[in-house]
Amino acid sequence: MTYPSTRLDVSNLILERGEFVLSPALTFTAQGPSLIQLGGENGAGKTTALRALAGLVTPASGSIHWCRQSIDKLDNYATSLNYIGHVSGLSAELSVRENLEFIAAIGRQQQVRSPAAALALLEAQTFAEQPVRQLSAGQRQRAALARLALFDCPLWMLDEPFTALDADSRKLVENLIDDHLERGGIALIATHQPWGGRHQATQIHLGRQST
Amino acid sequence: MTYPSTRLDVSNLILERGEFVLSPALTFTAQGPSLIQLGGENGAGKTTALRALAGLVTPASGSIHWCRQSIDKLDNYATSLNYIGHVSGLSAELSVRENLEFIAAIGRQQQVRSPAAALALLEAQTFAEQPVRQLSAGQRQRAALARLALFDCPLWMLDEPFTALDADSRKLVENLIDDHLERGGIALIATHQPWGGRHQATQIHLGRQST
Amino acid sequence: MFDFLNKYASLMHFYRLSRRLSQWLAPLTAVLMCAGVVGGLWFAPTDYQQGDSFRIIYIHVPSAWMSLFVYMSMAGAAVSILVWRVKVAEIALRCSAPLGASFTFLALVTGSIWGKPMWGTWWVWDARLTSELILLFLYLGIMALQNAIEDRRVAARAAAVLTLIGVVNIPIIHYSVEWWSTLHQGPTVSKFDRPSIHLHMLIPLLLMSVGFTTFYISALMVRMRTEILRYDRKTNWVREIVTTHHGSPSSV
Amino acid sequence: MSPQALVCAVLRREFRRTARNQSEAGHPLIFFVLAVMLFPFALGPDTALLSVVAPGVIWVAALLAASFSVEGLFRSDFADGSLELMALSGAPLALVGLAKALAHWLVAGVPVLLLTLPLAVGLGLDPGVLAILMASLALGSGCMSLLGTSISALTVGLRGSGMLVALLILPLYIPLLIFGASATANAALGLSAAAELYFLAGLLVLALTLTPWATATALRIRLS
Amino acid sequence: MSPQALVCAVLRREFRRTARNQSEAGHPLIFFVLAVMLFPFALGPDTALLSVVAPGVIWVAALLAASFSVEGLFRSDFADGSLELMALSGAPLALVGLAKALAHWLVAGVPVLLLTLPLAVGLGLDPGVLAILMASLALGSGCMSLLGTSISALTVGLRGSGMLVALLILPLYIPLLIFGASATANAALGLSAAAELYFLAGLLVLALTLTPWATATALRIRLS
Ligand code: HEM
Ligand SMILES: Nc1ncnc2c1ncn2[C@@H]1O[C@H](COP(=O)(O)OP(=O)(O)OP(=O)(O)O)[C@@H](O)[C@H]1O
Ligand SMILES: Nc1ncnc2c1ncn2[C@@H]1O[C@H](COP(=O)(O)OP(=O)(O)OP(=O)(O)O)[C@@H](O)[C@H]1O
Ligand SMILES: [Mg+2]
Ligand SMILES: [Mg+2]
Repeated sequence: MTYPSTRLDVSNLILERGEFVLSPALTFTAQGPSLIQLGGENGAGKTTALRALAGLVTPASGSIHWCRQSIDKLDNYATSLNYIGHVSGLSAELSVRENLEFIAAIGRQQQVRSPAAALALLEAQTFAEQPVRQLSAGQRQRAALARLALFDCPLWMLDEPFTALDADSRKLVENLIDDHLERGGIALIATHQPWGGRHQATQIHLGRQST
Repeated sequence: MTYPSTRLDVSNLILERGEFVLSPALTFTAQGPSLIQLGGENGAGKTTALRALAGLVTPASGSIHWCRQSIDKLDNYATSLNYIGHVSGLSAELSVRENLEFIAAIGRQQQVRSPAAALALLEAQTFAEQPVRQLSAGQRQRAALARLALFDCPLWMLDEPFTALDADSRKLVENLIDDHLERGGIALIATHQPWGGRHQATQIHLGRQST
Repeated sequence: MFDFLNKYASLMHFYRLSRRLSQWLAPLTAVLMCAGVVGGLWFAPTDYQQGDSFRIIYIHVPSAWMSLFVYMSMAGAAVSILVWRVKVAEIALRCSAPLGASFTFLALVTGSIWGKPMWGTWWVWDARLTSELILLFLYLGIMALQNAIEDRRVAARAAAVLTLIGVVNIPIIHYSVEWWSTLHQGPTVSKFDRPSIHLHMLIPLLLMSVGFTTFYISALMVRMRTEILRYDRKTNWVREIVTTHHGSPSSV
Repeated sequence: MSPQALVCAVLRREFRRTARNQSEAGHPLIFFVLAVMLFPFALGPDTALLSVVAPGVIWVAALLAASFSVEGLFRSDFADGSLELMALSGAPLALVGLAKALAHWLVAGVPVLLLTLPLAVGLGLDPGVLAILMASLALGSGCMSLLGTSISALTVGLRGSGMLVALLILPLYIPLLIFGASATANAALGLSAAAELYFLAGLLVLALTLTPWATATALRIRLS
Repeated sequence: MSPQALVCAVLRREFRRTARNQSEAGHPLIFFVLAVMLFPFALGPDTALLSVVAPGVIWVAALLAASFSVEGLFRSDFADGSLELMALSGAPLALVGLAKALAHWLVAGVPVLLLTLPLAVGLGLDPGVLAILMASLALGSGCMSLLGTSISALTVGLRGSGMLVALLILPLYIPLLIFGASATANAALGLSAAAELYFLAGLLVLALTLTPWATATALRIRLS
């Protein structure tokens, strides 16, 4: 399936966290298919920006529109969005499979694959029955990324998705993102590593300024 | 200063964690200057191996010798070693500077720089007064790595040192490692990212096997 | 010196030794206990105050003594674990805790059964009674700590530290009746110079006590043998045993 | 997905986590038992005194145990990002909150009730008083779980949330304590405790209808 | 580096962390105050009864507060890797343990002592009994901090360490409680409490000499 018309408009977004102010204000428009790579030095505000775009942080000012509607007013924004941040969203006591089953059970997003199939896609079957607490850093990251294969969301936001991944898994994730773009999706990724997928990435560089 | 004669001998090291067994057994010798990059897919056992070499995990069998003495019998192994793992060793409530001052105060290793100078070397002055809890992922990693500049230890062990670092900081850390090698030191790094420093890195590939 | 000690305390040697030991101890236990029960139930005279209800003493007192004795032997094992890292002691500590807890539980239960006719209630918050209850919690704590740590050798050392910290409680339990004048019986038997108990009552009691001790040791040996096999499961001698006897370690 | 299915999914997850990490779930129970059992040591073996204070001691221990077992209700969900995920999943948070409270009651409230029996007998409580104590605790513990879930949601992820929960929750629990204690006091005097029990039942119904919304709002505030 | 300097470095760090995160440090204190204050609600306004149970209630509340404030003593150090770092730094861990226990006593023990004064007066305690209560609590809380540090070290990083700490620590604290309670009971009867206080002092000396080694061993075990 493909996504008919997807569009994210961000204008004059200003974010504050304590002393830190994201500046200059963030303005861009993304129309699917499009891949946006957020760059900028450490502490530039990439994580903060992604969280704001996901609706998890309230911006100081500016607006975010999804399909021409402000995300504050949209009820179903959450179901269009797959956000994967620094923390994995996996409960340490449960096995990878149990975690994914819970995510599938509560998610309002459209599910396209069974948890087992999603794990297989990430080549995570070998450790699917291990409790998350026992996983290595890379295994944990792969378990978190399996969410991308589980749901069908037009908008992806990934914060440092390649952390701790070995070369093969990295390729795997790049392919996932490429496929997503081919379906007409939008992907925002914040990473310091060069993008190696088939599609072209638009670079957005965040400057840093402390006041 | 340079390190006169440094030598790490690892022979037939076998590690176990629950069902996981590191195999084949790990055997190598490193004589300063030398840089060893531990490779292997996710879950191959790199982190486990580094922790065992640092003396934090008791191996199931095999021996680790530092300067021809078993590390179990060495009292001062800890003072020759700078191990930086996944967790930062920084207390979230304290500022970066306070953390480094505490580390300098309790460390038995030979201190070569003041905490402030060590932070300056990592270009971490801008956030030195912020509590660690507020730092971005890369800033936190840099604060942890400042320990490398603080002490004078012939043996370095770094687990994914480049995680979340921007290109400049990455170069900085590579230079630190190069300088360390020039002084005759030994560095073991576990990372999936290609090594970009001046010196040649010896690759050790860990295989994975679950019993 | 320690190498020598460790060789003698090697698991394989101990495994063989323990089998011989329990071959002797198991029948001895049976004999002692039978003699004690017969002596206690038939030959001991009826108590002039308590009637026949006192006969529960033959279970109560030995198990109460064992609850303290097992703890003290665990403390001994704990020292050898922390100082010399003796593997056999690690196993002995791990296997003793449930036995000690059972003795304690038995002492509590028989005590309160005895308390009903004696004091008119199952339970009073008397110093000795409550401190015996604390001992039960100590045992449970040691077991819980051992279960919480996955690596058995690490678990054994942690349990050893805890056991030693808890040793302070033993004298408190033992002397509690003297320090606080309480409901519970003062020392009647252990005043060996002039025991305030009839000889026909005393002898079965002593028989039972020795029988409980040998029971503890032989039960410990059985438990330890299974645990030894688990410890050394990757060594050749265990593999040999397991393959020649087709599984079930308890049958060896 | 139907509301029942959602509640079931949350309950199943909570039960699994409890089963995996029994010792964490056991903490409030052990705390409850030990807190009650410390009193005989502290007050001495005076049986009459013990049986007079027993219902009060049990109520206070149950309150304290509830107040600090609710504290962790959302902690790991918040830390590992699951809470963010639930909010982003679009599932109705009020239902999630209700399911969480139910899970808390089943995992922490009911066992406290069961443990009360032997403890109360050990402290020499009269059977008639014991029945009223159990009834008042059963109603009260439901309220405690529901109220506690809201407070826990309000403070999740805040530094020192433990203190905040204790500080915010105990004043809310005090009415429960007053009615519970006066029910058992009436019973001890041979009077009827029906009025107090009706009142506690009323509070429970109120909490059932209102707290899920409070929890949902609190979670939304904490996540933004 | 000299032992004093090491102890000072650890103390300074602990104080700073406490100052930054006051609400976490305040939790056991709030708990202590609330636990004591719940009793008048639970037992009703019978002043005579209250003043009889007051020393026991205060001792129990202090024990419970200590038992769960020590629990977190090493938690964040373990989680953020600081503990590993201290072990790798080559600093003597026994000294670190002693400094941690001292910090705990200063941050959690002393404030409990100070809070005891108004609470005891509020519960109608007699001044003579109050003095003995304070003395016994002062000695007892030192033991609690020292023992608690060892147990906390032994369980740090284990799943469900909260329950383990409670389960392991309370049996060790009960002797303190028994002596403390019997000291105040003697004082209430107008008898001398010297024997019990000497005993508590002896336990404190014992704990001072032995527990730092236990803590160091425990930390080494947990890190391996
Ligand atoms: C739940 C209730 C009871 C508990 C927990 C309990 C506990 C103990 C313990 C721990 C000991 C061993 C003390 C030592 O050797 O230091 C003991 C010994 C003894 N108990 Fe009990 N007891 C209970 C009830 C009773 C009752 C009701 C009686 C009879 C009136 C009784 C009579 C004795 C006697 C005669 C001894 C031997 C004392 C000696 O010579 O050392 N116990 N009990
Ligand atoms: N609570 C806070 N109070 C004050 N400043 C904060 C707070 N949280 C974050 N910051 C600051 O906000 C800035 C942006 O942080 P953010 O995590 O968004 O950076 P980032 O671009 O993701 O960096 P990295 O590449 O290291 O991941 C940092 O400088 C950080 O120090
Ligand atoms: N407590 C445990 N019980 C069982 N298995 C474990 C435990 N801890 C780790 N493992 C397993 O040990 C293996 C090695 O983990 P380790 O963290 O050393 O891998 P790694 O090479 O560092 O991987 P990565 O590249 O992802 O960082 C993994 O397969 C992991 O699942
Ligand atoms: Mg970031
Ligand atoms: Mg790793």
